[in-house]
Amino acid sequence: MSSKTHEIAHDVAEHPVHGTAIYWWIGLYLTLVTGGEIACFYFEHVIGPWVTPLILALSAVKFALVVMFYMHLKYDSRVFSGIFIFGAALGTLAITGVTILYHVLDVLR
Amino acid sequence: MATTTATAAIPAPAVAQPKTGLWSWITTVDHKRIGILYFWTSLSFFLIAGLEALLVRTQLIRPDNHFLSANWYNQLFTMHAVTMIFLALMPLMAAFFNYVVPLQIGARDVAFPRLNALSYWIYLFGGLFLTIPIFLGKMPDGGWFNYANLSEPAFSPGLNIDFYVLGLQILGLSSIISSINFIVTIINMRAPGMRLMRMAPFTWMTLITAVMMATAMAVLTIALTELMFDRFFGAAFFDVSRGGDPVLWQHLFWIFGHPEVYILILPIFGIISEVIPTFSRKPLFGYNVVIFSGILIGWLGWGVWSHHMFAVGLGPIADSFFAVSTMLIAIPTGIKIFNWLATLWGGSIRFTTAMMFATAFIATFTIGGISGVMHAAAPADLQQTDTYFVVAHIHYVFFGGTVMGLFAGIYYWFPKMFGRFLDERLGQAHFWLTFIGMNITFFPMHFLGLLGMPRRTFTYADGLGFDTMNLIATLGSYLIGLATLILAYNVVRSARAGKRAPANPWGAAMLEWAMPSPPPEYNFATIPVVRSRMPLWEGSNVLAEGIPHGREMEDTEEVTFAGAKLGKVSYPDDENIMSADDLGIHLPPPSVLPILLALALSLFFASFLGSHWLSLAAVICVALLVFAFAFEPGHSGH
Amino acid sequence: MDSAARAADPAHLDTSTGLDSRKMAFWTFIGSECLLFGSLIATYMAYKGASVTGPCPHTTLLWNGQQCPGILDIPLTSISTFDLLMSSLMMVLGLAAVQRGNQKRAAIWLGMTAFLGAIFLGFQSYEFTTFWHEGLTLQTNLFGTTFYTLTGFHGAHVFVGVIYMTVLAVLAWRGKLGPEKSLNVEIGGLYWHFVDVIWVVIFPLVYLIP
Amino acid sequence: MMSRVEAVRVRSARERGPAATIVSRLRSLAVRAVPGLLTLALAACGGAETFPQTTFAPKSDYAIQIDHLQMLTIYLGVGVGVAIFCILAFILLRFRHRPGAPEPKHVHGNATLEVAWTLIPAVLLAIIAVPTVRTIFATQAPPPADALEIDVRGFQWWWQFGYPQPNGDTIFTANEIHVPVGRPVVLKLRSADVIHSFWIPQMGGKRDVVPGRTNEIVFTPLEEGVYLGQCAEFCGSSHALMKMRLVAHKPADFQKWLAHQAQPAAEPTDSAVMVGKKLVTAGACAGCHTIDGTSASFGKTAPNLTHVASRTTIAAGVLANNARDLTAWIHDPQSVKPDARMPNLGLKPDEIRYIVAYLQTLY
Ligand code: HEA
Ligand code: HEA
Ligand code: HEC
Ligand code: CUA
Ligand SMILES: [Cu+2]
Repeated sequence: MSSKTHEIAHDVAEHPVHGTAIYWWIGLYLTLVTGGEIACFYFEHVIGPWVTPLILALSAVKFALVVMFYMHLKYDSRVFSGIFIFGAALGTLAITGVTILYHVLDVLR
Repeated sequence: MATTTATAAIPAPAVAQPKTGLWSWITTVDHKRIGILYFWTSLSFFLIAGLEALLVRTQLIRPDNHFLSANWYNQLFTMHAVTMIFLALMPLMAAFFNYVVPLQIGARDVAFPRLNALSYWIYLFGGLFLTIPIFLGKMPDGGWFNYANLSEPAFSPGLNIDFYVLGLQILGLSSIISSINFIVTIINMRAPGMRLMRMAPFTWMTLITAVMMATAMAVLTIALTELMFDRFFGAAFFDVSRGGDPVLWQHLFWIFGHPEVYILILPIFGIISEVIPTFSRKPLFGYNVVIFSGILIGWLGWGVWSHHMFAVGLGPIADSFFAVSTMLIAIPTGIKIFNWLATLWGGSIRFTTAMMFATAFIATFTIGGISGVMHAAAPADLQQTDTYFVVAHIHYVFFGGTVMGLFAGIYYWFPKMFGRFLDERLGQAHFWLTFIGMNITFFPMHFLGLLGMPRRTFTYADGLGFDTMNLIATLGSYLIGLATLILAYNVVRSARAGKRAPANPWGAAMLEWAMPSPPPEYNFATIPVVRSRMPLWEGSNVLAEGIPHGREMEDTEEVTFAGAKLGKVSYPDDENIMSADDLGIHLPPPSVLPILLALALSLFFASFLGSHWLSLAAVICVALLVFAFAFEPGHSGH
Repeated sequence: MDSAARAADPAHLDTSTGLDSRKMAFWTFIGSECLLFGSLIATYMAYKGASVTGPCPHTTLLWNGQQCPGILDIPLTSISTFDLLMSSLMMVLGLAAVQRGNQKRAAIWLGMTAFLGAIFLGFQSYEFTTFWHEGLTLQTNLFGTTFYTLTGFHGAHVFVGVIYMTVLAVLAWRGKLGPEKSLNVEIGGLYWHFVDVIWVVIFPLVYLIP
Repeated sequence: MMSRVEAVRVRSARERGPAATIVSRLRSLAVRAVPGLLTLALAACGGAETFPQTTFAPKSDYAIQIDHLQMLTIYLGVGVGVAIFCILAFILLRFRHRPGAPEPKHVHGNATLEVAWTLIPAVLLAIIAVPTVRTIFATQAPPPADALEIDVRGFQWWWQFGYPQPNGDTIFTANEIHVPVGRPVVLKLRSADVIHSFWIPQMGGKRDVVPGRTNEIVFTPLEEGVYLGQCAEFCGSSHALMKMRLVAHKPADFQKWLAHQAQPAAEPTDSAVMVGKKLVTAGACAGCHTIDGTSASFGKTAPNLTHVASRTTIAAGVLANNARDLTAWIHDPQSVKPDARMPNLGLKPDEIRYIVAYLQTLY
């Protein structure tokens, strides 16, 4: 098979190069961040109006950790990242669009 | 070096493929045969949808007419639109995706042949499911966008809307599966050297369309699911008494619906970008720009949905945002129009029927686009929305755009698909009747709208000044009907008895014309190496040497263009064509699972009209068939 | 995957990107699913606080000034969230084991994944039945409608995943998931992690944000 | 003023044979075919006499603002369209294949041209976009304090108009909205069932009437007259038959009209009419209809009949307000208006005669 056929091929390793330890670490981070989210919820009165963005930021971190490490996007082809980010971006667009229309510009409801 | 032996030669499976007969069509996984199935099925639905339109027009031929009752009228205009969009035009495009795209990228088949068959069968069953209510007199009657809360059980208790909801769920499934298949095919199955920026424009537009389809259809699925839950399980999504907001349906529907209308035009942009260069003997002007403007349209199409909702009262900020974002889309679209004009400029234009449709498309689509921009001026749209001005816009973009473009595609690719030309004399008659008929039908609708005729009205009173223009429109629609009958006759006759077509009858540039018409089941005997964006026009020796057709040399004649050898004429019934087995090419074996799985999936949705036990049985069938699918010998994928 | 197996498989035949077609198809499917859940979440967000009667997710005031008791059980759901995250960990470990050819171990990890998934479903059924008894049904109010639909859709995905993982675990146990088949597990993993990631979005939006 | 109203009065289709109408219309079509579209275009700009629902004869400040914008888009659109057609026609004639002609040069593109045809449309669009945004904000501005507020409620398939009074009462009428000239009017749009859309073209753009929301239209009628409109959002079987009309009065006339509408229903003097009154107020009618000043005072789901005889049409502009049409309506509402929400009560012809006699006194 000539390498010419691999036009946008990245030399992708079939297996991640590292061992499984990193997965355990990620698992730990996920647990900690989840703990952080829940703490935010319970200390809402302390944190004030910043809870919502804070919780959203924490969950974005979790999202990124799972997608990058458990779903291997960090190591895998950029084509996959592109496809996923496209879908995720449109999904986010739909959510934010509707949320803005209903909760920011809700002139008549 | 012109060829590679990239294909690993695998011994053919022991079971020989059945080549003819009903069973071979039912179990086929060949993209070309599936394309042909799509072709005939969607044309049939086109006739049905057109007939529904003619009934609608007949009712409107004069004021206070009693040809149709309100109930029938409302069902017919709804089914006209639903059938046209989901059962006729989208699948007709799928016919070309299926037939042409793998050939254009130099592939042996799509990435997942069985999923491809599955998509077709789901489409067919979904279409048949939506045909049942015609005989019950219970067709969907809420308009094609089926606004809540009129569609709630409280206001539409009958089966009509159930058929809409379930039917579109089935069809959406088909679209999602096939779009995923085409995305992967185009990204992953290209011949060596077929870089992204060497792909034929039609392939490019198919890719963008497929991406929009895979995403937009998911939104429709959810909108329908919510309505389904309201209708079947008493959920409160759109129930005003429990705080539900019917406007949410509008948002969800149009988040899908606007990308949907671009799904219906982008492949046409691809077709036009093939036909115009071919018949003006010039490469597409500004290839890169045409491709990127297509991508831009695909993106911007996601941020304009509320232009269908200017009258809802979303407030001035939202209205302004959506008005301006909508207007922006005119820029990339205009770029395409201008690049086509520049392609024609200085060309040597040959008026085949395909070319006539393509050039007429430029004119009629521009009219539709401009009325679109008029809509985008939100305050002006408050006068225009929900009037015949919108109906005029719809039909100038859908008929003057999509249908004219598809007609161009039919005349262009028919020789490739069936090995025979469509009759050009009938073609010319078809063209002129269609072109004149559509303008007579739809142009007066602009005036009707601005003079105050609302759409979706089963009748109108005398004295409002609508009579003459409606009469004209109706007479025009009969002309289109006549034209369509000519087309129907032409395709049916020519498929069997048309003039034989050589490999590259039009002297076109793209890879699909490098094979005999129709191509053998394995497409390319050896996968070609692509060196150019226009493989048959540039470096023509690549073709002469590089793409053997699986036949003896002496049976071919050369096609020349501008003194250069382009390809070889070949004849479909040629005894010397070698089969895939002879060539040692492995093709996936036929499979009966796609049709069974499609049946089970359709049954699942249909079972909502029956009992929960039926649903359960359907789910179990689906699960078992999915297992069988995953483990079927000779196939991969899931 | 060894080259013989690769060659026998038309979907793998020298793809133009060198990437596996099935994996690409699966990522595309996930892209599509993003919009599926995106629309459901958008609906939930649009209707947040729009119920005309209780019960409500969090204790709030209704439009008519009445106190509406909060119904969500944060500690319970925190545990099930943790459970689902850990199932993702089991999943990657399972994949790693398959890739190393350690099928028995892979079977255990995959079985654990399915098991933790089942636990999550258990929590969810418990939650649903409790809410049911407290008077929240699909029909009660907008919160009930959107909550059950969104979390139910997610739960259905988990259910499919549990079956998927069980099948993989059984295959591995029977020694039918050698390293050459690791792609099957990888795709199963993508599915599982995606379902997990959706929960990562749902959990704060539905449960934590007031 | 009334002549147009008469012209629009619904003529029953049975009066003329279908074939005859079509032939005569074909003949008139042939006569008009010569000037063709030009005539149509002129007619389009032409008066509300021929086209009572035209958008080209704006008669309120709101409609005029829209008209300016709409005309701008029309001029610009026609200009762009004609330009494209001319270029296309030129190309198709000039560059058609001629036998023996050399093969065309292979040109692949031109960056300057690409930039040009990106910028020119962008400029043209900006010319539309700026007034668009300006008009959006101007036409959706909050109503002035002295605006006359009218409650509009859409029902399947008729309109209810309510005039809130300083004393807290509301005066109801149906399908005919009366306004004074020169004073801003704010319509509060609500729906009783599904989505409708309020549209009187000469008074301005339409606005959806969405259940669960209250929408607004603000406009100042500028000229006396009767203006026709109809529901513009598909709302079920009889969407086509959900019409209305707006009557713009001199302010003094409007006050007179309003004062009259505030009166309770006229008391019958005639004995036949008395029978009719009893049938209506003691019968099923009262379950839905209200007639102020009688015992029928609780119906909320049907047009208020207190002054039904003062209206030009009944059943949302579908029938004339005369004995024959009233009889036809009460006899069988669904045959007039498919799925009409008023039941066919199976009344005897005599009873209907009495009822109609009574209704005709409710001036
Ligand atoms: C193939 C389908 C298709 C396409 C391509 C389009 C293209 C466009 N549409 Fe259309 N649209 C529909 C199908 C389509 N539409 C349908 C079906 C509906 C009605 C749905 C329903 O209610 O049932 C609808 C409704 C619709 C509305 C809502 C109307 C209403 O209900 O009130 C609006 C409003 O903005 C709109 C705008 C546009 C615009 C701006 C474009 C633009 O993309 C057009 C761009 C093209 C051009 C402008 C022409 C070429 C450009 C040039 C030559 C450059 C120079 C031009 C200028 C500077 C103006 N469309
Ligand atoms: C998608 C593309 C598409 C196409 C191609 C068409 C084609 C046509 N449409 Fe359609 N139309 C829509 C999409 C389309 N339409 C949509 C989306 C709506 C909005 C619906 C809504 O409001 O919800 C609409 C609405 C619509 C209306 C408005 C209805 C209303 O608002 O009340 C009208 C009225 O004239 C109309 C007419 C026509 C006509 C005359 C044709 C003609 O081009 C048809 C040509 C005729 C034929 C192709 C028939 C040929 C067949 C025979 C002569 C008989 C042979 C028969 C058999 C053997 C079975 N259409
Ligand atoms: C179930 C409710 C109901 C009952 C009972 C009912 N009506 Fe009606 N009526 C309606 C509705 C709803 C309309 C509006 C119909 C429309 O225009 O679509 C209407 C319209 C009318 C109109 C036309 C009003 C206008 O201004 O357009 C008249 C007159 C009328 N009804 C008379 C009667 C009489 C007389 C009776 C009793 C014999 C009666 N109705 C019983 C519901 C009812
Ligand atoms: Cu009310 Cu249409
Ligand atoms: Cu749109």
